[in-house]
Parts: sequence; C-alpha cells; structure tokens
Amino acid sequence: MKSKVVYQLKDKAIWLVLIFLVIVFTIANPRFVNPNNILTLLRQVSMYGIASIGMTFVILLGDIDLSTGTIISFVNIICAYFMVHMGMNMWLAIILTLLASTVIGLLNGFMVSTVGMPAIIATFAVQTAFQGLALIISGGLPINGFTEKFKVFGQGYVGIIPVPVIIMALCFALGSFILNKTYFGRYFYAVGGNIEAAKLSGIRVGRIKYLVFAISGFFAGLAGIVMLSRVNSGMATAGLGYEFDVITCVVLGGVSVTGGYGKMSGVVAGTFIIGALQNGMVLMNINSYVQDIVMGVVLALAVGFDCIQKKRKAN
Amino acid sequence: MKSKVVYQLKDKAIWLVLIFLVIVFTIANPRFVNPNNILTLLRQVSMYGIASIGMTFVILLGDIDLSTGTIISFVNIICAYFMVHMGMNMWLAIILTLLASTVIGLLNGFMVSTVGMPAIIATFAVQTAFQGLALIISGGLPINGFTEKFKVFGQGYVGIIPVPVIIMALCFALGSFILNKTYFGRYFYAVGGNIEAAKLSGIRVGRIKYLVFAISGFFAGLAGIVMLSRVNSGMATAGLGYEFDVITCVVLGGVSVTGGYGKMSGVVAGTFIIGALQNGMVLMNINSYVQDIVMGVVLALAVGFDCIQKKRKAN
Amino acid sequence: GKSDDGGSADGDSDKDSGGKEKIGITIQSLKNDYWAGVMGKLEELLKEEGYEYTLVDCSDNAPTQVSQIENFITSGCDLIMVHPSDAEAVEGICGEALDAGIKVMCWDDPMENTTANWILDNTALGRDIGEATAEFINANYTKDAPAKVCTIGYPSTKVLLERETGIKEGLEEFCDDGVFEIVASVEGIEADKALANVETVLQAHPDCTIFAGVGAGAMIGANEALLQKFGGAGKIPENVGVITTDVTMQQLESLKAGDEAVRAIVGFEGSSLDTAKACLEMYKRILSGEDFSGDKNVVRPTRAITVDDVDDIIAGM
Amino acid sequence: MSEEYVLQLEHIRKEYPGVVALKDVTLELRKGEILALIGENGAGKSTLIKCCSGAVIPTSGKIIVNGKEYDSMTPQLAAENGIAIIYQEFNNVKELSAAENLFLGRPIKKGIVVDKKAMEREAAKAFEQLRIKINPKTLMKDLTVGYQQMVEIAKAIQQDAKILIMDEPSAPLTSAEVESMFRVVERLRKEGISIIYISHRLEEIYRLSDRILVLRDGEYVKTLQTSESHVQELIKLMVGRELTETYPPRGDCIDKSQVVLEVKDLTGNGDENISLKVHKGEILGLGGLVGAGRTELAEMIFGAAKRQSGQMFINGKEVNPKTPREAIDTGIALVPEDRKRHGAMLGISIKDNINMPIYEKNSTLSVINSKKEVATAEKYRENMAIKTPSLHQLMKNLSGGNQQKVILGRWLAANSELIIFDEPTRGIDVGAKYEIYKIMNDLVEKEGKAILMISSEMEELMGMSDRIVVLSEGKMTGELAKEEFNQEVIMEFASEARTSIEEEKTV
Ligand SMILES: Nc1ncnc2c1ncn2[C@@H]1O[C@H](COP(=O)(O)OP(=O)(O)OP(=O)(O)O)[C@@H](O)[C@H]1O
Ligand SMILES: Nc1ncnc2c1ncn2[C@@H]1O[C@H](COP(=O)(O)OP(=O)(O)OP(=O)(O)O)[C@@H](O)[C@H]1O
Ligand SMILES: [Mg+2]
Ligand SMILES: [Mg+2]
Repeated sequence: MKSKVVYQLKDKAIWLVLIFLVIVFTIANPRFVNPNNILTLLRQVSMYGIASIGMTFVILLGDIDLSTGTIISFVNIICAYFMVHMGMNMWLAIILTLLASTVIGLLNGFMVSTVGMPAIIATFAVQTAFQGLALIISGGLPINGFTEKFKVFGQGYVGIIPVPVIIMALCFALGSFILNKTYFGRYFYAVGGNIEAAKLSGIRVGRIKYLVFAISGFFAGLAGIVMLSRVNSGMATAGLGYEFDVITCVVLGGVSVTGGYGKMSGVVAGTFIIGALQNGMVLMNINSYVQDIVMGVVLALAVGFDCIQKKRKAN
Repeated sequence: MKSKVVYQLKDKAIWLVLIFLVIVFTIANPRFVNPNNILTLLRQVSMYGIASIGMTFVILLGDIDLSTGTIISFVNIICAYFMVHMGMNMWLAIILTLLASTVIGLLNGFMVSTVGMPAIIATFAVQTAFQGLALIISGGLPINGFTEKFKVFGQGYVGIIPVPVIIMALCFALGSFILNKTYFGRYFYAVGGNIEAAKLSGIRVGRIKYLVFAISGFFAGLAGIVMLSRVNSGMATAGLGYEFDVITCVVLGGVSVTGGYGKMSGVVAGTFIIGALQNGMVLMNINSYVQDIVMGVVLALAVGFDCIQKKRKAN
Repeated sequence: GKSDDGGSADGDSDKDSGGKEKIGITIQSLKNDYWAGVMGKLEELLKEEGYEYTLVDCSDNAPTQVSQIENFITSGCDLIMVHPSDAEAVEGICGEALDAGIKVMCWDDPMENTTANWILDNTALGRDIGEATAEFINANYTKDAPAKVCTIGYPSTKVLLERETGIKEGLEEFCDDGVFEIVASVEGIEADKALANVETVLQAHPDCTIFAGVGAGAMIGANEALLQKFGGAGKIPENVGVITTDVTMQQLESLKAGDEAVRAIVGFEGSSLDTAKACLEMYKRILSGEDFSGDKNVVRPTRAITVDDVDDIIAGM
Repeated sequence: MSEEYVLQLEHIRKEYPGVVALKDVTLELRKGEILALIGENGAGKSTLIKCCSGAVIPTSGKIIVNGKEYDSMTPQLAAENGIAIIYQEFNNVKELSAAENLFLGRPIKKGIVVDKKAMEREAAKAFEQLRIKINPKTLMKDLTVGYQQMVEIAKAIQQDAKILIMDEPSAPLTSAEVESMFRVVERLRKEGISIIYISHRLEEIYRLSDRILVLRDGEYVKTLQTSESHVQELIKLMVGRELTETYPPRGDCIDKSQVVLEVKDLTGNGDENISLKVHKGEILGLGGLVGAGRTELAEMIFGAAKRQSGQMFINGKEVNPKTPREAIDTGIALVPEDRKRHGAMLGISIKDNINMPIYEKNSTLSVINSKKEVATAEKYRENMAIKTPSLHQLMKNLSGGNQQKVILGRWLAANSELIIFDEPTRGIDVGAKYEIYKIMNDLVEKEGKAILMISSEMEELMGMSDRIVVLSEGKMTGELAKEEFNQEVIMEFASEARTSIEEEKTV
C-alpha cells in the first residue's frame, strides 16, 4: 500500500516540477500562460513528443536510439524529394517516407538484435551514415515548394488546436495504449527488466527489439514529416542533435535508462517541461548561452532528485 | 587454452582491420605511407588518443562520458583566457586548466556516484551546461595571442617526432600501466564486470567512479590543451562532438560498452583506424558526405563483426 | 494567424509602459566568432540607445528558429530580425508576424514575408573571395607553373555551400587562363578540423599553395597548417596564401602581421562595429515606418580587406 | 559480557517498501563457535547477515563487533573488523582470473602495483587446502558454477577472518566438495574463528553447528543448543507447524503407453548422444554432479540452446524447437535453476510474471483480456499459496521460495504437458519444499503431466523420481528404475567419466 503511494508520488513529482516552472515563467512574464502561447508551446514540442513515443519504448528495453535526429533529417529530405523533385502524390510520399524511416529502424533492430551490437554504437553508426546519405540526396541544399495541402500537418488547425498538437496527443494516446493494454507493452517491461528471464518465458526478444526499433524509426519519421510541413522546407541537417532533446524528454519523464521502468504520462510531462523551458526562457529574454546552462542544470536537478529519492527508498 | 587463443585473435583482429585500411589507402595514394604523412596522421589523432585513455576507463566501468567534447572546449577557453586576458604564466595556466578539467570530471563522478544518476544523463547535463559557460566566458569569440613557448605542445618536435604524438604515446603507456599493473586498474575491471561483487569485496566503488571520471576529465583537459596549442586559438566550440569520435576510437578498440572487458592496445588500434580513415579519405579526395557514410559503415562493420564473433563463441 | 489579437494588443501596452521599441533577433548561430563579434557590438549599440531586445540563436536548426519567432510574436516584439537557417522555413511564421503587425527584417536572404531584407548573396560573396584569390594568383603564378588550389568549405550548410560554389566560379571568372588548378576540396568550419584536413592535403599535394575558404575557421586552420609546414611566421613563401571571408580579430591580426599566410579577407561593411551600425541603421529605417515596398532588398556591400586597410578595421572590432 | 561475544546484532529492524524483512532480531555469536541460522525462505536470514557487511543498512538496531558499537556497517569496516562473508548470490568478476577474484578488494600489492605472481601463488595454496583443482590463472567465466563457489569459499577463508559468515555455501556444491568444505570449516573453528552458517540442509546443520538460531517471518524465534535439539522441533519452529513426511506420497499414475517426451541421440551444448523417454504421469529424475551437463540438456530440449544433432518427439510427433517460444507452444516448460537470472522478472508484478507466456493467447488483436489476466493470476496465487498482499506486488519484494512458486504458477498457467524442473528446491526452505513437492505430485497425478526433474540433492532425487537417468560429463552413464535406487550406484554412475578428465584439467 505504502509503496504504491510512494510510486505514485514519484510519478507525480515531475508534474510538480512542471507546475513550478509554469509559475516561475508566469511571474516573469504573464504572457506565458496566455492560451495562445500555451498552444504555441505545445506546437513547438510536438516533434519531440511524437518522436518520444518510440524513444520511450527503446529506453524501456534498456537500449537507446541515437539515430532519431538523423532519421528526422533523412525523412525531411526524402519526403521533400519525392514531392518536389519526383512530383509524387503527397499521401504516397508520406507513406513511402514513413516506410523508409521504419526500415531504418529495422536496420537498427537488425544490428542490435541479430548482430548483437550495443544499441548506442549501432544507432550511432546509422546516425553517421544516414546523415551522409541525406546530404548526398539533397546536395546540401534545402528542398522546398510543397503544395498548400501539405502544410496542414505542421501548420493547420482543427478549431483552435494546431494539427501537430493533435497528432502528438494521438501519438501519446497510442503509446500509452500500447504500453498498458497490449501484450507488447508487457513484453517491453519484461525484456527491459530481465532479458534472460523474458527469453525463457517465451518472449521472442529478438523480434521485440526489431519491433521497438522499427517503432522508434516510424515515430521519428512521423516527427520528421510534421517538421517538414511546419517549416515548409526540407533540410539535410534539420534533425541534428534532436535525439538528445528527445532522450531528455523521456528521461525527465522518469523512464529508467537501464530499462524496465517508466510511464507514458511521465514522458508527456517531460516533454512539456522541455517546451516550457525553451519557450519560457525566450519570453524571459534569457541569453542563449545561459539557456544552455539552465537546460543542463534542470536536467541534472530533475534526474538527480529522482535518483536520490530512489536511492533513499532502496535503503 | 583454446579460449585464450580465440581471445588473442580477437584482440588482434582490430589490427588486421587497420592493416587492411593502410593497404587500401596506400594503393589509392602511395603518399599515405610516407613517413611524413604517418607522423601527420598521428599528430591529427593525438587529441583523440589522449582523451581516449579516460574514456576507456569510463567505458570499462560500464559508464560513458558525454562531457569530453565540452571539457575540451571549456579548457580551450579558460586556458586561453588565463594566458591572454589574465596574463598568467603558461605553466600556471596549464596546471589550473588541468585542475579545472579534473574538477569537472569530479562533478560527473559526484552525479554518477553520489547522486546515482546514469552516466549518460549526468555527463550530458554537464556537457550542456559547460558549453554555455564556455560561451559566456569567451563571449562566443576566439581567444588568441599565446606565447611562442606555448606552441610546443601542439606544434613542437622532438627530433622528427611531433610533441603531441609523444604526449599521446606517454598517455597510452600510462593508461596501459594503470590498467594492467596498478590495483585500481584491476578494480576498474572488477567494478565494470560485477559492481555488486566489487562493492561487497570492500572496493569503494563510489571512489572508483569519482576517480575514473576525474581521470577522464583530466585527459580531456590535456587533449584540450594540446588542441589549443595546435590550433593556436581558443574557441568555445572547439570540442563540439569530440566525445563521439573518442567513444568510437575506444569501442572500435574492442572495449565492451557494457563494461568489464577491454584493453589499452585495442584502443590504440581503434584510434589509429579513425586517424587512417580521416586522413586517407581526404588524401583520396573523397566527398565529405561520403566520408560520413564510410565512417558509419566502418564502425558498424568493425563492431558488428566483433559481436558476431562473440555470439558464435557463446554458442 | 492565430496570434493576431493577443500579439499586437499586448505589444501596444508594452509601448505605453514607457520603453523604446522591442526587437527580437534570431540568428543561425552565436557559437561562431563572426556572429558573436557582430552581435556583441550590436548589443552594445542597442543598449546605448535604450532598445529592449532579445537575442537568440537557433543552432542552425530551422524548426527551432520557427519556434523562436513564434515566441517573439508572443512576447510582443515590434521588430523581428531573422538571420534564417533556411529562409523558406521561416517564411510562414514571418508572414504571421507581419499579420500581427510586427515588422520583420531578414538578414542575408531576399525573403518574401518581410518588411525589408538586408541581403548578402552568398554566391556573390564566394565569387568575391574567388576574385580576391584570383588577384593573388594572377600576381604570383603563370600558365607554366599554375597555382594548386584547395577550397575549404562546409557543404552541410546551404549558405556555406553557396559560398564555396561562388569561390569556384570566381576563380574561373577572374583568373588568367590556365593559371590555377583545384586539387582538393575539404571540409573545415572549425579551426581544428580545417587544420587537420589542410595538413592532409599538404601531404597529398605538397605543392598546394593557395587555400580559399568560406570562413574564419578555415582561415585560422589553414594558416596554422602552413605556419607549421614552413616553420613559422616569416618563412612562408610569397606565393603561398590563404583567403577567406568573415572578419574576426584573429584573422585581422594574422593579416596585419604580414609574414603569415593570410593574404586577404573578404569583408562586408568593415569592422564588426561598422556592420553593427549598419544593421542598427536598418532597424531604425524599418521601425520609423519607411516604405520599402518599392525595393525591399537592401544589398550589403562587400570588400576585400588587405594589409593596407587592416588597421582601420581592427580599430572597430 | 562483550568479551564473550565477538559479534552481536541487537534489535535489528529492516523495512522495505511494503515489507518488513526483519523485526527486532537479536543474534549473538560466541568466539570459536558455529552458529547455524535457519528459517524458511524469506525469513530474513540473508538480510540479517547482509547487515553485518553494510550490503544492507538496517532501519534501526545496533551492531556490536568486538565491543565496538555501530549503527550500520560498510564492507570496509567489516573487513577491518575481520568479518568475511560468502553471499548466497555469486559475487565474482567473470573477466578476472580466479586468483584475482580470490584477492578482490585486497590485492597483494607493492605500492600501487599489484603483484600477480604472488597472488597466483597464494591462490594455488588456498585451493590446495580446499582440495580443489583450479588453475589460479583461469578466468572466472571459464569455471563451472561449483568451482566458482569454491573460489568464493577460498576467498572468505583467505581473508584470515575472525568472523566467517556463510550464506548457503553448499547449495551449488557436490557432496565431495561439500565434504572438503566441511573439513576446512571445522579446522577454522578449532583455530578459534567464529562462524555463522546458513543452510536449508538440516543434516549439515547437525553435522557442523554448536547452536542454532531460528528465524521466522523476519522475527527471532529461538536459539537452541544443537546437541539438545531435534529435527522435528526445528522444523516446527521454522514453519510454525508440524511437518510429518519429507516426501508426500503419490499414487501410481504412470501411463506407460503414452510417451510425452522422447529424445534420441541428442548432441550439442556440451552433451553427447542423450536418449531418454518421459511418460505421461511420470517424474523422471536427472542426476549427476555439478557440470554433468543436465542444465545444458534442459536448455536444449527447451529450445534455449542450439543442438547439433538428434531428434526430439512430443507425444510421438517430431518437434524441433529453436526458441523457448516454440518449445512452450509444443507444450514444454522450464523452471530454471538460476531463479534470479533466468526465472524471476524482479521489476514487474506477480500478475505479469504469471501471465507472461500466455499473453499472446489471451489477447485479441494484441490487446490483453485483463479480466482473464487477473483471474489467472488469482487462481495460481491461491493454488500455490503465494504469500503476498497484492498481485500488483513487484516480484523483487518476494522471498526466494515465493518467487519460485510464482514461476511455477507461470508454467502451470501455460498448461504445459512436460515440465522441466531444474533444481526446483535449490535454496528453498523445508516448508516451501514440501509444498512444491505436493504441487509436482498433483501435476503428474491429477493433471497427467510429465516431469523431468534435475536435482543434485540425492534424497530429493530418490524421493521424488519414478526413474533416474544419470549424466556425467555430458554423457548418459546410467538409468535406474525405482526398485534399483541406491545412493552408491548413482554416485558411481555420476563420477564415471569424471576422474580421467579431472586430472587432465589441472595441468
Ligand atoms: N531489496 C528488497 N526489497 C524489498 N524486499 C526485500 C528486499 N530484499 C529482501 N526483501 C524481503 O525481505 C524478506 C527476507 O528476505 P531474505 O532474502 O533475507 O530471506 P532468506 O531468509 O535469506 O530467504 P532464502 O532462504 O530464500 O534465501 C523477504 O520477504 C524478501 O521479500
Ligand atoms: N557453451 C559451452 N561450451 C562448451 N562446454 C560447455 C558450455 N557450457 C557449459 N559447458 C560445459 O558443460 C558442462 C555442464 O555445465 P553445468 O554446470 O551447467 O552442468 P549441470 O549438470 O547443469 O550442473 P548443475 O548440477 O549445477 O545443474 C560443464 O562441464 C561445462 O564446462
Ligand atoms: Mg537468503
Ligand atoms: Mg545445472
């Protein structure tokens, strides 16, 4: 009973951090809580949010995906290339693009699962190689000139709610559903917690890894498409460094990097915290060098606090 | 008996890769094996080599240090600042700088060991925060105008051997000595192999982590000083992304990212491979996009090959 | 746009509260000495004149920049200056800013949804670098012993790619016939990377003497490599040279020293201060409500800085 | 008074979230005695002794060593005070040599440089004393489980400890190895060293100890003089009730006409040409010494390890499982030997642990039927009498015996026809043992399952099996019917291939 309370409190703690930040930023600049700004903020983090679903699964397995940023870039380029240089139908381009990103994820899965490489190395290799490929395809130049229709994913609205925010919300819902209601979710926790035991319980761990990396690739691809639509221009470096932003969202959200523990709701909070920080600090007119420091310190404090809690509880 | 042979072969395999690369590049451009070029190549990788000592220890522990690049940048700036803006004596500046880099390492150690944060998060937070700090100190501007004397670390020669190459060689020798001969070197394997057993055997694991991160900080600092002297100008972004180059050297060298296994000699080979690739591809005038792809593929193949070997042996 | 009412209404209340106009500035990267230098001066000027401003960089990431402009709109800026990572990417949001009654200025690109553009044609800038290099080559080489040239670029960024292309065009255009040959093209935006790559090029082509690059890092790295190759300042042959753009103190000092490999720097208005002043001038023109509808593209001047006028420039850094 | 006791644990209390592992436990160890610590699984024995090394920090209570009082210990303090502990779980470093493991944490060194030669010399001496043949240079990972445990024991002895604590040291050892360990332990007692000895094997307790301390459910029950106590009394104190028979009776339920599992000439994973049959309703015992290759055989049958050649039949149909999943789907289950590593998923709930192999079956379009999930878990919690406040309790908060029951529940839920038990009662107390035997009986008797049971405990093997197959060095060396069961014969078969190879190994 007591342990349940402690756990719930822990899961809630990250929301308290979020509330605290919101209060601070609101005091500094009341515009922060303007509904308009909140929607802007949500739209700004939508790409992180979407990509974080797959990253959450990967991290739950105790692995990591450093290729997310490159997949976003690569997808940016090929989707733009399909539509602009090949004049492909928008939907077809999107489907092919998502397919491609999933296949890159499968490649990660292959290296991690079949070859047995540590995820950090495998996905870093993919990151490096596909960055080069994206640059070759684009020749280093941005690709633009999409149809108006394509703008809807990143710039459209349903009522007053921006479409990317809706996509993000749907992704979070889907992620939460997969984790809590399907057997895949149970498997992720089992594999992340004790891979040997999971294997001997009949879980095809290899396939689960393929699946999870493919999912991670897929969501990175989706984030890439939303980004492309949002900025209306495909750049081969668009996703550079995104993986760490996404990892930060996930880890802030309380997902254990050693695998086996974490919740989707925490990741939602983690994502919002990053959004609030990025948005709020600009509203507060904080020097961009100082912003780096704040980001580092917040990450250290949030995760550090969590770790100290855990340590204390363990004794 | 048999397993010993397999191990030795495995440790040698990376040297075979190196030899293979050397042959390929020599065929492509015979200048590659020109002693002059070999020395140039060694000088080019000297910063990787120096920083890789600490990284090897960290990875042997099963941790990772993402702050290496930032420490290099930070050290670049403060050493330059001490010498140029504060007119400090060169040696004093170097000592203070190395002290500072060691202290940053200790900060990593504190977060990992005392707070209990996962190394990847702790060192990433430090990376972010200190990048900001380096930019603030320098105001984003390069700092230059060092004494002639200072150039010796990066540009000097002893006979025909560049000083940075000598420093690298000494560092490798020291690293190897620590790992094989000293008791704390053996502790690194113990902690990386089975942290619980190490703890219960009375090894002060906490201190070992402090020590290893401090060492990693120290060697990153040393690499930063060599870089500063070599480039003759301090930039706040000088080390950006270096951590992954260094990690690549270490991992190519056969050090297991899950900790507990690896040798200094492998890291030497890994470092040379990266050097040969970077140098050889420029000699061959390979497009820089393609260079990325090659890097990614080589990393994947080298580590993948190793993993398959291991897997096969396990069955 | 959704931000219309909120944005402009709040903007008014800000002005009522006393201060001068509020300016939001987002540039590609502040982690770069050229930009840090110019922006440092601009900040001084803005402070002096009592402007309220926010200065951020987007780490060369278009979506981040879009977000930053969104935040500027929210925070009620009167003028947004964007130095776009990708001009096309910020068109949409700049349009929203205009809709919200905010003036928008673009640095570098001839954008659509802006009040005015302060433009620099990077291909043209590259061509200027090529021209300056060509002058040096023409003066030192002949058809029989053509110059071996290495270009130092950074093809992952659009503007720098354009610059590098421009350099090659400029060389073709301004060099005498057959007087040069490009033997290598390497990457090098950071000094250490440029240094390593130039060293390697010097191994592959020991007779490579001309290095034309896209920025400060390329110059510093190439200069160091040459200094090391020839054994220090004063020992560099007359016909060896490094020519790039960007105006930073270290480059200027190397140029001024005269005995290093730096031969010319292609700059813009002059010193960082000159550029900052010119930029502020643009702000004032835009904020004063000047009508740019005729031709909103204000082209920035470029010029080659050589040993002769280097002192004037240094004074304003 | 403090002179009389070398170690006193006073009023120790240890709380974990949701569990009180120890409630006000007091223990006093006299100089030169062997104090046995017994209790059911989860009684808190390991937790208590971990307080002596700082591996566990007590919530309250005092630790008095040689008159010095501490609130909690650290491994360093323990070492300084001459306390050495052999833990229940393995505590070695696989990539270091046996010698380095022996000196882990206190290497022989000159300055900061380690003296490997000296360590190897000393290690060789230590192994000699224990009469084990291990090359000190061998990497730990190349040693079998039994040898690894012997290194642990050698390590504790090597420390010249004044107080030696051993947590189930005999569990992975063969009887010969246990014998040589006993000789050493007795010698140490003569030298005036005080020893705490934990074991579930009561015959060991009687053989060694001077006094016995009984724990039950984290509470101190009683301390007895060994010479004045009786087995029945001890069991009663531990379990809190009377236990009549060690092995519950089982009716004749073997259906000779139905062969559930047949393997023919199975080779691979260290085993050669294994052929055996298990009938419906039969328990086939698999005997042998440590390293005989029984676990390897189980892994092969279960698809967890690759086989090179041979055939396998389930109910007469040839099967070829390449993964545990395929094995499970053909009706095979494996209750693994190493519970912590291969069985229990510690970070997830009891409910999820039980349901893991059947989730796919109980899902429509991959969505779990949560009613069925809870019902299944509830059913097996009741059937197995798993002690837990809630099915949502994480596995790690259960004691070893209860974890084993959860894992059993998992395989019963999977409704397997053949269940392989690898050391089903290793490290499990008498009470829980009896319950597990009963469950096994029910499985063959009432549900007509077939069981393949690997056991190193001779009594268990003979008490539970209908037939016994003996392996040695990966080869089948004998088969005995129930009437032929005889300890000496089994031992003979078990060591058949062994003697020759052992000599070769030490070279
Ligand atoms: N880290 C932990 N977190 C929560 N509960 C724990 C933890 N470690 C042990 N416990 C609980 O403490 C109790 C005592 O466990 P302990 O391992 O000391 O028993 P034991 O007597 O050694 O049992 P066994 O004979 O199975 O080894 C058990 O109920 C167990 O579930
Ligand atoms: N991968 C392998 N390759 C070759 N030989 C192996 C391999 N794994 C184990 N062995 C050998 O097979 C034998 C069986 O080892 P193991 O200790 O698991 O046997 P066991 O009969 O299951 O013992 P226990 O009684 O502890 O269950 C040992 O001699 C071991 O050295
Ligand atoms: Mg125990
Ligand atoms: Mg076994």
